[in-house]
Amino acid sequence: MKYSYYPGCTLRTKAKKLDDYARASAKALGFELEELEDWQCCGGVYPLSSDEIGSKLSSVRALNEAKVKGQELVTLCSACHHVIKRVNDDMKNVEDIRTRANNYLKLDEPYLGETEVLHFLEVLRDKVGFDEIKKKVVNPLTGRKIGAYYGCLLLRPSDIIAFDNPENPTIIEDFIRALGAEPVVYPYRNECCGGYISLKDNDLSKKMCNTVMDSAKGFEAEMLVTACPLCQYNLTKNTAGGVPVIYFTEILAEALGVKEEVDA
Amino acid sequence: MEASKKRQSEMVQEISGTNPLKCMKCGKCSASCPAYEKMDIKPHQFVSYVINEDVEALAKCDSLWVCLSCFACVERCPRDVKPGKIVDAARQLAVRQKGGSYLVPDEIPALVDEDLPQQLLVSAFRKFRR
Amino acid sequence: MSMNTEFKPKIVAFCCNWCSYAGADLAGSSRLAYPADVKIIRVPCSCRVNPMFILRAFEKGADGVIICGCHPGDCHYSTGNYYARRRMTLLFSMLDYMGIERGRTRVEWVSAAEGVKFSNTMNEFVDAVRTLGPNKRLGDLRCKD
Amino acid sequence: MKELLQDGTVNRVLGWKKGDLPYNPEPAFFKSAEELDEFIYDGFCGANLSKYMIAASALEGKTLVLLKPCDSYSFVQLMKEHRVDREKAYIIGVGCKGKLDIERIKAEGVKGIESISGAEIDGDCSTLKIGTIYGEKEVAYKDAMLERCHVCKGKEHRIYDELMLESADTLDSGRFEAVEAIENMTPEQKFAFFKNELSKCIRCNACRNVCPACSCRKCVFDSTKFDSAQKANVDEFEEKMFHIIRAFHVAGRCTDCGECSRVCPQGIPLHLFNRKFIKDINEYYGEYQAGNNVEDETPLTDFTFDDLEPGERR
Amino acid sequence: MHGIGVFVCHCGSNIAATVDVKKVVEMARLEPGVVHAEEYQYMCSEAGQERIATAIREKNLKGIVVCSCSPRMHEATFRKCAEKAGLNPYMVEIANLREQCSWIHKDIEEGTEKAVILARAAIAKVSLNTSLLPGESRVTKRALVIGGGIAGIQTALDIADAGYEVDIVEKTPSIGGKMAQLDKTFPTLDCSACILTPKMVDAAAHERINLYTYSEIEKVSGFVGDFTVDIRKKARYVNMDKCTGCGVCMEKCPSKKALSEFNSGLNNRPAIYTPFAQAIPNVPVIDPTQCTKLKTGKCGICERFCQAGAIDYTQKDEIVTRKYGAIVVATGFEIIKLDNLEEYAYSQSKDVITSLELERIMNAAGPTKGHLERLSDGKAPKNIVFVQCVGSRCDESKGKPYCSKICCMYTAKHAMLIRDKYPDVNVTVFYIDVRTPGKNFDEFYRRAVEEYGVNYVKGQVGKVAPQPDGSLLVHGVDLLDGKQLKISADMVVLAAAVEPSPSVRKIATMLTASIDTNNFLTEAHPKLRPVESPTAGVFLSGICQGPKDIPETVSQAGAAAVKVVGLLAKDKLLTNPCTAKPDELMCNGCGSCANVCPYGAISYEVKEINDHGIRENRRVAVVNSALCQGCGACTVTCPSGTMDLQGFSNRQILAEVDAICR
Repeated sequence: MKYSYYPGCTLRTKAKKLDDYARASAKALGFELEELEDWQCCGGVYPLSSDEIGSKLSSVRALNEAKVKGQELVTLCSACHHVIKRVNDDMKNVEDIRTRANNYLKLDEPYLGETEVLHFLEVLRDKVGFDEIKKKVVNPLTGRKIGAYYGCLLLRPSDIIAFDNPENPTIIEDFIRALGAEPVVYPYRNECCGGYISLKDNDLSKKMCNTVMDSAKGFEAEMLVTACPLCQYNLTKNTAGGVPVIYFTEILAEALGVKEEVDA
Repeated sequence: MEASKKRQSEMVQEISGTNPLKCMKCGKCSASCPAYEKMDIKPHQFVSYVINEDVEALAKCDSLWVCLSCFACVERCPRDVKPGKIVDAARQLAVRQKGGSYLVPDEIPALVDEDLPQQLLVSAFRKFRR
Repeated sequence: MSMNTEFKPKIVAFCCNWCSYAGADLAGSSRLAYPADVKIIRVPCSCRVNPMFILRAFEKGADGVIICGCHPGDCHYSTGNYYARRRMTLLFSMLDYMGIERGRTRVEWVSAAEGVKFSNTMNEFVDAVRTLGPNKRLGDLRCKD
Repeated sequence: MKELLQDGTVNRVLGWKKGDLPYNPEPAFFKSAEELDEFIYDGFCGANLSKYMIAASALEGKTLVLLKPCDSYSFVQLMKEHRVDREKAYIIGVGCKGKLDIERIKAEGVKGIESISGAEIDGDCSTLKIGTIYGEKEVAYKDAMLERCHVCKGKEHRIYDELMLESADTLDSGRFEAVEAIENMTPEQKFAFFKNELSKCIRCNACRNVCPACSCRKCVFDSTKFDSAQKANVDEFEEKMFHIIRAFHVAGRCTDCGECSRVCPQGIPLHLFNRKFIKDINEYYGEYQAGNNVEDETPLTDFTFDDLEPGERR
Repeated sequence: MHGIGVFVCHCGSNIAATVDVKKVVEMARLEPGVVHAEEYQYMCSEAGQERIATAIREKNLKGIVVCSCSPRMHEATFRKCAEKAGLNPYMVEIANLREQCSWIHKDIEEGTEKAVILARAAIAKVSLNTSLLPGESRVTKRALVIGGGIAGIQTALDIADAGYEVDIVEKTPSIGGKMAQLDKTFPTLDCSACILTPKMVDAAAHERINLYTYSEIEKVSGFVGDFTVDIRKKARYVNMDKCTGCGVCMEKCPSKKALSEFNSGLNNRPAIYTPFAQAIPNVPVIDPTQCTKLKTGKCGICERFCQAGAIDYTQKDEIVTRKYGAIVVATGFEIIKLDNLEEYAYSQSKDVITSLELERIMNAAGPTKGHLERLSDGKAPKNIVFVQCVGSRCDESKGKPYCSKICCMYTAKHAMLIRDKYPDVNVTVFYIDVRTPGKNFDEFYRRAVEEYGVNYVKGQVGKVAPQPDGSLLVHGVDLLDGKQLKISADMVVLAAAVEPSPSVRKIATMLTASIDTNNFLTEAHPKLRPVESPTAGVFLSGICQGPKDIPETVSQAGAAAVKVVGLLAKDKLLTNPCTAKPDELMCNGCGSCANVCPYGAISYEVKEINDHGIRENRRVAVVNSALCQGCGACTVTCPSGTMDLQGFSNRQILAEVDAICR
């Protein structure tokens, strides 16, 4: 199985590991991520204003490229996923945006939201199957207590992202269980880390990150996994004495026995 | 003057795609907001400011720059008002006005460290500037 | 009001017994005037209005036909106006397709409490038909030259 | 067919019989194997036999009926309306490569026709060779097809007991193009168009008689209940409104089989009425094809709470 | 038609001021068929009516037109008058010269011209009228009540006390409903069981009430006065005649894993069970999904211990067919599922509970024997937070758009009871509005605040976060103080919205009773006929019609009972004769008319039809005139014009059209 793949700017640079582990794991699980040829940055945040078109165009280009290839589009970074999935919904359902974006782009054939956007985790759950992954684990993470950190972008708004129950998600917990570890459920796993606010109001971000971290530690998590480079950064930088925060693809690669070849 | 106030309020409703009149003033948005303490105008108040056609005050308030767009209020709003969208629309109005940017490129080097992901800068630029 | 004051249009209004006819009565008891050109035919429900009645009215010289019923959801027979709505939507679209002025036909939902709406609706409708002038087309549809 | 008739599975065959000219076969019942010698099925057998099954359903025993793919929609619609008895029918779904319109051939300037070849259903149906008193002429099969075949609903039969012969794709234009063209006219142009067409009508009732949806035991236009029928001196109401009312009565039930236009001796494009309703129904209430199956709720006997208001556009 | 009389009323000056009534009389005389026309001051007066009657008799009138006020005003008057004079009441037509002419026009010429036209239209119509006779249908003097909660029990008791037979069909093994699960009731705080159980006993003991518990409605046919209902009596596997209700079977049953429905799933019950100790009938049922014997064939312990020999593993569901004159729907409510509101952590913590669960916890017969304790660790809570409007007053994506109406009051009750019994427990109530319309209701709520010190906070809760130490951190807001609050609680109680019992949809379909977008049954008129369904013979009792509390439910139950009694007291029902009438000769039997009939009044029969000498068996439409309400939907759907509406026939309406357009 081949998927179109949109890595996004951060995965090219600071979060290269998130990307490398994902590709290696995909290979081990028998599917391929085919990077789009000419992707541009998604903009990091979804433009909420209904009259803004320009900042949505790069997502439409990516979506259209996948459509032309006849593939589903896989994302990895929470922010990219959030932006692309929502722009796709606009293209499918909001006539005004659809018309204006198409008028601007002048594609061979108008893009009407045909591409299916999947987060890498959804591929694991819905396409590969956690049971299947369990069978392919060579280094089970037995005895490790791992907390999932979802953050906000991956779950909300749930009517469009349609990823999991926004207030009580289970997908990463199921994933952790499939790798042989013990998931730690704590209530703040879907609360915000502070996001871009950490740039100008670091105190606020610190407070929020500490709430998350304290809660996770309180429930005895030894480590947190996330899908978002910004969450990973904030939770690491803005807390003191916290548990390690790593990408979920890293524990996947580790369990599948491909981590070392990536690190090498 | 009255007319322009009305127009501004309508613009916020248009840009945000929300109907503030659906609000039942339950305050769940403010109960959910992680940045509540830092806000001078609270999330639930944004709704009544739009109803009362006082968008000018919104465009000047500090809350615009502490809202995280975390969508907690959007997700939990029982009445489909979704104040987060109104905050963003007000922010749009503010940055579209000349000199409304909250972040200028010159101040960035001092704020950056080597691990800081690109995503952060890109997002901040999108949110804080025209 | 309109340019052509001489022209007195013939307007047939089909009103359902439970809402709109009562609304017309209320307009009457509230002394809310509307032109005498409007003549009301009482039917049990808007779903009783056969397209043939409408076409027949036009053929016999009516200049406008309006159908009034209970608001959707308030039908005395629960569902009658929903059927009427579909039928009239299609019929009006067909008349439009044949080049017959849309302004000569109308459906309006008027409750028993909406005397004001009834009166306003009739005033507006008569005005619109007056502007269109006498109905020739439906009488004219098939002339052998 | 002969075997089924001889072994008593069916009591008669409903098909087409050779006509007196090379292009006018007509529907016929065949009661014996000998009679079947006159049977024909070629490109000129446009007639939809479904409607004859209403009468055949009242007869003793089964009737073998030949239905083209588009005819099968009519049969299903009639089943839905309890007008034909499925048990009384043995349906052979016959293939179709497009049906021919003699008027189109004549319009190509072909006169004095003596023979036509190339319309055989087992041929490739690409060129018609027409023997005329002025010598042989050729007309492309496609150019001689009925309008309805250019907007063909497809090769699949909605109902059958057995299938015979291959079908060909003939769809090559948009079903609603002509309707849209009229919709885009000014009111004056629209009115002029319909006035011109309807003025040709001689009220011969051919459209009504052939239409599988117009199968009422007694048509309202023949009934005294509406004061609308006075055959002796057809009244004005009927003159003017017949076609609108007819289209309205078959709205949601018309399968768009195109027979009305095919049989109109005055060449009025009557299908433009029906197709307007079909287009509106599709746009306003969701895609609907009459005769697709017996379960779907007919659009005019159905509703949703938030249907469009009359005159409103989506 | 020859022999039409026209009577023009002045209505004092109401009509005569703007309409030249003499001119109307004069013009009416010129209409074909008119043999008599006159005017009078007040036609509706006794003298006026006498004039009409005299004219009918003396001139042998065949039909009359009264030009007067709206038919909605006096049509019935003039019909009665005609009937007394020997004319069929349906040979009367009214021309509305007051509300729809004289009152809205000022110009006398214009008014008169219109009045003449309206009179002509009525004359044209009446000349096509036919005599109509109301039909009659019989009334089966027995009522069916669907649902055995307080609404159903009260309705049944009132009907039975009035002297009529009533059957109650209840889907669970016992009557009692939700009220049986409640601990105390507001605003008096008396014990729910103490006031309910006597009524349950009364119902069971009443000679005219028959209980079908553990039974469901399978099929309904017929119409007002004459319903036929199939009731499915689910297999109980216990012989009701033999069982003594000793309860040994329940004690001995080894399969005790099923969640107790009665205790809101908070504890377990055996596979053979009665829902609660005071169940009526006090005969257990075997849950076939739990019983080892029924699942595997091994066990049979209950049979061994039953001294009465009442256990019967071979029992099958049984269908009983009964006839009824009236049906009351009293199907009640359920609490909504909270999956869309996981921010309150209902499924994440055992100590986040619904108010109904709290009722069971507070109840002495409940899972904690009435001790207020946390379900997670059995500890006594010190801080309790109540959250109002959980899923009520929401946008459709989040919950229900309506106010559940009972939550404000029961929350005040819970808060008060807790503070009364456990004064050291802190109780906080987050509210959006406190709604207490009702006798002694606001006083009750004020007592909770003023006497019991319940802390009411105006604001909503955004999130409930379970903490590692087992406490619950409640993130809320106090809108009046403008403060975000984080309250550490050890129990959170959610006032979850009520919704109509899911079973009501199926039942409504069977009854052709209409239902609104929230699945509440629609009333015939929201103000004037609140306990009747638009479907004749079907009545509404309790929450199935809309959220309401116990006092209101009981009032409505009584009202529904009176309506039922009023119906059953009649021997025969007269039916509206203005009904649809098919012409068998023309009918295609196509089925489209039945598709649009809202009352299920049209069916199809294969009949021998003599079509001008040709006899044929044909499928034709048949209208049940007792069911038909005369809307006319079928008449337009019918392409052949087979269906016509009596009193508003195609020819009559066309005649009016022609007269107006002439």
